[in-house]
Amino acid sequence: MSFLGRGSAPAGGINQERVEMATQELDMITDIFNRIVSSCHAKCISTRYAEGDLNKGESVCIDRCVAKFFEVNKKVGEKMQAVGAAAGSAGPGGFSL
Amino acid sequence: MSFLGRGSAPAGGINQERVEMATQELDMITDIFNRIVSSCHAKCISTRYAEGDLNKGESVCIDRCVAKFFEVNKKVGEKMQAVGAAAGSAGPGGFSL
Amino acid sequence: MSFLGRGSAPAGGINQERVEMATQELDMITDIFNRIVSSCHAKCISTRYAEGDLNKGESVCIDRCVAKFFEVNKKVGEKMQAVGAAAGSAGPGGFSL
Amino acid sequence: MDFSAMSPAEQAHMNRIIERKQMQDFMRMYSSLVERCFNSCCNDFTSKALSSKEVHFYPPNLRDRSVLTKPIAPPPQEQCVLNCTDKFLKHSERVGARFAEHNAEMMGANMNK
Amino acid sequence: MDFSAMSPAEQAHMNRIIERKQMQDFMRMYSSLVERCFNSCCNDFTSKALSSKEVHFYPPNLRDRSVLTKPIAPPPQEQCVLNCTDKFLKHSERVGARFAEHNAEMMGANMNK
Amino acid sequence: MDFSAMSPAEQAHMNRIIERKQMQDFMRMYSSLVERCFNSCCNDFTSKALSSKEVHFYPPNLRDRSVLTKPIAPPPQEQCVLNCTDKFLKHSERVGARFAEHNAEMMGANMNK
Repeated sequence: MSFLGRGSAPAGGINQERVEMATQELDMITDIFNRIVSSCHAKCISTRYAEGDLNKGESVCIDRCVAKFFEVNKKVGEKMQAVGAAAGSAGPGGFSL
Repeated sequence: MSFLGRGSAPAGGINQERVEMATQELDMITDIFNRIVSSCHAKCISTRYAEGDLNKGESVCIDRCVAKFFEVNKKVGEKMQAVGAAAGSAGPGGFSL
Repeated sequence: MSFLGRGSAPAGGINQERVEMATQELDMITDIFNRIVSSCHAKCISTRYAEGDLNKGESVCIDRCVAKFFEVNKKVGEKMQAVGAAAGSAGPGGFSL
Repeated sequence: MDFSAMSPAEQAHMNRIIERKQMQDFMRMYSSLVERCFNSCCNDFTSKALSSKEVHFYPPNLRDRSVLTKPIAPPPQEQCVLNCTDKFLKHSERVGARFAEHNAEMMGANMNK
Repeated sequence: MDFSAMSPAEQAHMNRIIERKQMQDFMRMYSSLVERCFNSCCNDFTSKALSSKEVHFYPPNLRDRSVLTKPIAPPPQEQCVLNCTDKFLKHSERVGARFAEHNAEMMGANMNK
Repeated sequence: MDFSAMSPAEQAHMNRIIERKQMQDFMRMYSSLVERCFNSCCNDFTSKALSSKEVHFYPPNLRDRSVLTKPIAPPPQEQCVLNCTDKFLKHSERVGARFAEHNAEMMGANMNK
């Protein structure tokens, strides 16, 4: 998941491309995190809200849920690399100048 | 859907407004595309995932679904123009300086 | 909800930080507004769409729904201040340089 | 929102930002509206013709001659989309009005502290 | 994330970006939390008073004198919102902890390749 | 989209913007795909082992010797994720093809006005 680490930065200035890539990686991680929070909330947390603490079942469920999400993330990534699904092929297309 | 084409660009420089409009049009198209993908997935694709290929029924459904979405898009656009629904009227308001 | 009003602006120039805060406040308000529109639509508007006007029941429901959303907004805000939930604690973490 | 503490240059800058955001918000609202009405009104993708429902709409009883004088109503699916759009705009407007009131109230409460 | 390959200037710049993003994320989290608890806890918009449920909350059995000494509990809808908020924050924190562990593990695995 | 009215400098600038957006869109598509397949395929978090379903997958009838020559299929949950990914990509591609057709048609219709 790391896009960094190619070439070293100039001593003083800012390599715009490098910063952009790091920002995109940050966005990606945040996006994934938010989706895990939301999915695992839907799967694990009872919406009766009889109390404010996580009970034992909910806590165990969250742990498994996060682990499983990472597994699925890995599987999907591998599958997509195998298919060679390029970014362009899945987009609306027609954006060439 | 085209916001471009008013006035010609200066030979060398960048007309910031023109670029901004093209970017917004791009965002709009991408947004619509993503909504079609998501809506037609919900309407056409069985979530049993017994196989990885689209079957005949799913393929036909997708074609109709996309066509229908464009129709609805057109209808909503016409209706909104008829109503004269301005951007401001639907917003939270109170943003005047 | 106001982040403004600390220090006065320089006569001519632009205080970048001040503008950024106002923009974030604007984003926040827009985000909340859109969520109210969506939640209250789900709770109050029948999706049969037999007519284009809001009927009496729907109108009353919308008014109560918006009022209730503001109440919940206030309660959640107070609770979060009480818990002292910092921004960082709920994020994916690991972003330190 | 209160921008009165801002310098004129800042206010002008904010105005441009607000304008751009309103355009974006409008577009997002528009496409979400299309999606919403599509999802509520269009459900049948198994029939042969795209608008098969339209056929059932034209009056089945030809003895009822009054239909000849009435303007022909749009097919139900289309009518659903029109009503959905109409209703959403009115809903959105009403929420906007209530929102502004509550927001003003809240601001007033903050001022008095 | 690993920013060690960056120059000090770049790191400083990234820090500003991260700060701004955290503010944005916090706000988005906040409004999504309000929406979530609103949707889970508030369902009755047909009754006359906004908090009609509150009435039923005060103990129906007046022979039970212990209620007089207990602190008065908030109405159920309000309690639901408080619990929902509380639970979401704890949920979010737990997910964050697990996320960090798995992420670190994944980074380690990538390093060893 | 038609960028022909733009100057070369503007076109170059747009190209950079488009490139960045495509990267962002790809990432959003990727994480939404993971979320989608996770939600469709993973439902059982109450069992002890994470992949308890795997056990049932290996053929229960050992008299059926053909299983020894067949490649061992992945466990059902994993297969579900693979099929889900596969299907989504094909779905997305097909929508993209239809979208481009309808879009071109719409553009043509606008031109003729």
